[in-house]
Amino acid sequence: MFSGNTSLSGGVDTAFAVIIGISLFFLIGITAVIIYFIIKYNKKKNPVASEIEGSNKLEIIWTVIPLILVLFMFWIGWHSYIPERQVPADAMKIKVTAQMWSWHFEYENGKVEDTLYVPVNRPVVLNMVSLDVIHSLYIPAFRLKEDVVPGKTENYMWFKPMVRGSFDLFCAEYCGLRHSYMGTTVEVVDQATFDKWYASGPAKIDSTVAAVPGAAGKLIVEQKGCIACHSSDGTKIVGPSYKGIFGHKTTVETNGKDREVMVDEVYLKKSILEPNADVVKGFPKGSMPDYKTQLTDEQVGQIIEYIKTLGGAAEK
Amino acid sequence: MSEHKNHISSYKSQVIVLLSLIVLTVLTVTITSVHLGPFNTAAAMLIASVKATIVLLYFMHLKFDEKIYRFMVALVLAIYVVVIIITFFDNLYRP
Amino acid sequence: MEQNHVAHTDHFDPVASKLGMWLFIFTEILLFGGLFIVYSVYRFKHPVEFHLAAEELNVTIGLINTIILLISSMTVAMSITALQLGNKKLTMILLAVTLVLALVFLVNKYFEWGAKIHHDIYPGSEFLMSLSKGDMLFFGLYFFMTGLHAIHIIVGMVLLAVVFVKVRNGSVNQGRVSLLENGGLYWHLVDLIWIFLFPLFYLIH
Amino acid sequence: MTGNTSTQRMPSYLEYQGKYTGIRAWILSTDHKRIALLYLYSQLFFFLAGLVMGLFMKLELIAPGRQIMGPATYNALFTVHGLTMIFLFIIPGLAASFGNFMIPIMIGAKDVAFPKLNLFSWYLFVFGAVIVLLGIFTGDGPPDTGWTFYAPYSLKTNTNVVLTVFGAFVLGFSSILTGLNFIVTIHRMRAPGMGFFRMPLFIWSLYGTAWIQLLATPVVGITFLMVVADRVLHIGFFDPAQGGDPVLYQHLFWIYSHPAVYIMILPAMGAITEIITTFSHRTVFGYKAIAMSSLAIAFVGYLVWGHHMFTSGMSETARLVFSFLTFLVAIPSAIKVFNWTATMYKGSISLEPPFWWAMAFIFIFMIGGLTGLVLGSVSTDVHVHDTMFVVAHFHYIVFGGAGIAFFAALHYWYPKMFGKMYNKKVANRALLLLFIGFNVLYMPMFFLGFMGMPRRYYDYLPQFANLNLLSTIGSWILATALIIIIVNLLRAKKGTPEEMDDPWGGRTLEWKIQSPPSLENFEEIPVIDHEPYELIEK
Ligand code: HEA
Ligand code: HEA
Ligand code: HEC
Ligand code: CUA
Ligand SMILES: [Cu+2]
Repeated sequence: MFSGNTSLSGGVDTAFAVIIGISLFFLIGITAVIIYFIIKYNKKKNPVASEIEGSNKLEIIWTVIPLILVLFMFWIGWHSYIPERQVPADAMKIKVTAQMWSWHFEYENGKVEDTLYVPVNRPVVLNMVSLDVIHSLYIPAFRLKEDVVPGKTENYMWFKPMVRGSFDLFCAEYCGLRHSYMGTTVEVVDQATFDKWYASGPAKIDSTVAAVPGAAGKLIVEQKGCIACHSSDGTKIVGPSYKGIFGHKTTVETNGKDREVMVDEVYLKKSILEPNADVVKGFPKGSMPDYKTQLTDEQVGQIIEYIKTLGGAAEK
Repeated sequence: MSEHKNHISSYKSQVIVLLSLIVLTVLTVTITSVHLGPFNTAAAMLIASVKATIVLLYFMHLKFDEKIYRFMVALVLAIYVVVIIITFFDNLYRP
Repeated sequence: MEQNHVAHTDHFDPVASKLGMWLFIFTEILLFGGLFIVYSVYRFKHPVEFHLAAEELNVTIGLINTIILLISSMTVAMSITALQLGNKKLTMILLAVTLVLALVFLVNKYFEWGAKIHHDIYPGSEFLMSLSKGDMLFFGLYFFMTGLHAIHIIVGMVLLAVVFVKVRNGSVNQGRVSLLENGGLYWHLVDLIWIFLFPLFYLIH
Repeated sequence: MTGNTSTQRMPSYLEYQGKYTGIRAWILSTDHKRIALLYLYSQLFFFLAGLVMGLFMKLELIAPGRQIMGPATYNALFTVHGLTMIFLFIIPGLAASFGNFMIPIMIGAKDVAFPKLNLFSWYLFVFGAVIVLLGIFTGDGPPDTGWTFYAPYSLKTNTNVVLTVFGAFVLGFSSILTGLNFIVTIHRMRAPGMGFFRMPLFIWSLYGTAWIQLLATPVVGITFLMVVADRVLHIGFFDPAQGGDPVLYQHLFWIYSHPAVYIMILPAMGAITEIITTFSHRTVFGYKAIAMSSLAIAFVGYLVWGHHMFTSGMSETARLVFSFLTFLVAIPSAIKVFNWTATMYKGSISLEPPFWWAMAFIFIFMIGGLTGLVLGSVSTDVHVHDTMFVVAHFHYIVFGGAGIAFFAALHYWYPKMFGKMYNKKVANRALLLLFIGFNVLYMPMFFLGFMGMPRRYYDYLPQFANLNLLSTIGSWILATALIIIIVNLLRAKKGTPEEMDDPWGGRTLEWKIQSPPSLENFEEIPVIDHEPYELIEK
């Protein structure tokens, strides 16, 4: 299938082939013997059975031979695995942040993307952290997977892509409602394309766009993964949509009591920084991570600007 | 399994067992209050194990019961120890 | 093995019930075993915090409680001897002493916990949440493990109280000590666990 | 050998009139056979409930996108499906139903060692099940964590984790007490002359199982309690925000749950051994090897749990050790398969339905077990871990292995337990249909997994669509077959005593007494003077 996509995936495929090969041999062999016995020693053909109690010789044979075979399988599996853990010194470092339900890839120059761009033929190491629950970064084409455990900083994986192309990247550890949507792609491009993309620097909003109100906020909302839970078109995903909330009254639960609040700048800021203080009615408490440490005041302001542009008070 | 022969422990032996347990307890407290670094824990656990063995053998009567009980206790403890050791293969060697 | 012809009448096999008790003790050992694994892993990760947090605990109370439990273990063991020798009255006295000692242990524990809670140290307390992770884990484990142990003490007390009643009305007697023996085994188990809890929580200096 | 076949017949345990009548004669009975049936019926009930959930999940997965339910429902479904199947059907499994029924009979006793405790275990089982069900229907809805309850997600989700986990804790105690009862029974209640090495191999496998139940279950019990404590008291054992280590949770969970898979499969293997030996009409090949391999599986099975965690960021050393031990534990299973095959050699095989069930078991079990080897090797597991490949592996080995053995045992012991015989022709054809349906359902999952489709995915990319469609069609075939099988069993007809007492020509003790057995199994405790599968001229 997609053999040889990285410098190591071929070895893994060989391990698959060997183990499955030996397994098929036993499966087919034993099945054949059983069918033969059923036919040959059928009651009609063989009315009287021989009482054979066993044979130590046979027991030893069929203990030792499988033992040797499994040791071989163990070895080949381990042998093709060790290099996956030995990161070359010149590997390009990318910091991966996982959160419910989005991935962020941060490059050394501060560029943050939700798609993983990597140059072909160059080792890359991903250092992974999670902000909430366990996720698992899985690139089937590369035969690689590693969990991203919150509170741990030592989860990593490395690879050296050998072919250009676009490959699927999944979250493989169950992480809640939208686990199956927590996917993106790995784009393996040639060095020149990569360099050009890389040089475009940390995603900034150029001045023409910046003039549009809310553009900066929209970018943050996409990069920080808010869009995993909040839509801008009125559909309810996990959290309420941003569309048309600004300037309207909404019911929230504060310390177990319902109350009406006006969605204004103060309220929005509080909702983002301390989401569990006022919980919008009809939504579960504790779903939304708190962003106190992740967003600057300026950024929060930009997000609020963006939410304002999605209608609300202005329309009515 | 043969019916077990009734061994009756004497009161005196039980007092002796208690006294030795108390002595060991006081010993741990004194040993751990001097500074021995990592040996503190080792010593504490060693003494605790000795105490546990005494309780098992005398109070819990293992010494006088059939062998099978001793065998089972040893087996269970052995499995438990192996499980701990294997768990530490992870924690000990994390980068 | 003798087997009577009417099944389901209480065919009484003291060896079977003793074996059963031992097997139950194994499960208890592994129940606490799981906690000891958690303890050792976290202590391995946070040696310094555990060390400092342990200073908060009062060695004297711990020591007194250890000795109380050891003595109660002996009184139970003696009560078995007494019953085997046919001394019903002494058996009952020794059992009563055991129960009283167990109660003293619990009272001590109550004051010890009370003092901690008074100092705002209890699971989920704001003060505890402001401490280091090692501290939170240490006290979490402390409350959980000693709490579970205390529950075992209570269960053991109930068991011994039942035995006490049965000794008094004679259904547990010189010819039939099995229930007392098994109650004793359980009580020793409770002691056994404390033998490890004590140095692990109070004596890390 | 003193049986009572030819002497006068006693009222069977089904007809026996005790102190109580009606339903109370069942739920208050301490007769191991009635308790066995109580387990059997409750397990079958949960099995059917779980199956229906499986069917709905497959319906949802028939094509990408939303079909019949939203992601929240799907997540709850696979969690509850897994929980029901694992804790309510397959862990009590063959041990609680057939083990309860057969242990006393096969070792020549009148009951288990502690009949009251036995009944109590069943009550605990029902109580635990009720708590789990309460967790589904009350509060904030069914848990959506997967049956593994991985922290910290299980600490964060708003769903009803506490009740469910507590229910599982209670179920664990039921399992422990059953194991305890069996060990004591096997040690103390064997008929005179029946040494350990004269016990039927089903008993050996249950003995191994009982030790696992006893020693592994408490670990998960305490782990579940810690999860409850984390959620209710915020202790933070497994919450990284408070210093807890989610990977430690996984260690503790699998310290139990790997041995648990052997709780499921060992009794199954024991039953299969009995069936193959009976229908080959000869003595078993390699008695000691099979008996000892049960114990080997039980004890080595303790030490391999980490193979579920190869990608969790465990240390490399741990991955090495666990992978190595995992391969070792495959050997005793291999020994069993070889000995089963050898038992058919020069036998005189009668091709009755239970025998075909046993053959289906061997084939499917081999596929499940051999794919376990792919999972045991580190580099390959890293690719297929948490994909449909794992789902296929464990359905092959849990449903295909333990589940099929459950039905094999049901077909084998049915005449003994009820004194009735089902329609053999229908049974054979339904089995064939089941076999086809099973493979159409689960085989595609191996390929899906290899192509990279993760498990617990509500929605998937278009490239996985065809195989998923095929798999869904398989689930319908399987469902049809199962319905036929169950109806066929329900329509079984009463046979004459001569036919029912020993319809297969079995050699173990249960075939020497009347069908259905009398209340006390044996009017007179037999004295055993021969090897377990020795041919005795009548
Ligand atoms: C009845 C239950 C059962 C049984 C018996 C087994 C048996 C085995 N299992 Fe399985 N397993 C599960 C139930 C079971 N498993 C479940 C439920 C899961 C998923 C849990 C979850 O995540 O939800 C799982 C997951 C699982 C994983 C983790 C996968 C992952 O998440 O990445 C692994 C990895 O090593 C594994 C391995 C094995 C092995 C090596 C065996 C061995 O014991 C198999 C031995 C059998 C054979 C080898 C076949 C017979 C022998 C021959 C035909 C002779 C030839 C043999 C040789 C040459 C060796 N299993
Ligand atoms: C004994 C164990 C067992 C059994 C028998 C089954 C049976 C089935 N399972 Fe199960 N499954 C598990 C144990 C089991 N499963 C476990 C442990 C998990 C993991 C959960 C987790 O991830 O946490 C799992 C997960 C799992 C998934 C993966 C979910 C995911 O990762 O996205 C899927 C997906 O298709 C699935 C499907 C099925 C199907 C189609 C069946 C089929 O066999 C069902 C076929 C249906 C029938 C045959 C219906 C018969 C109908 C009748 C008889 C009608 C009569 C009814 C009445 C009279 C009431 N299961
Ligand atoms: C994991 C899901 C999730 C993510 C990611 C998430 N939220 Fe939320 N959000 C919720 C939920 C659920 C609610 C409603 C319950 C509540 O108020 O806590 C909510 C509520 C809100 C509200 C209040 C809405 C109203 O109608 O009153 C705002 C504003 C908000 N989120 C902004 C953000 C921003 C900005 C981000 C990203 C930086 C973000 N959210 C990321 C789930 C999420
Ligand atoms: Cu993130 Cu699944
Ligand atoms: Cu496993």
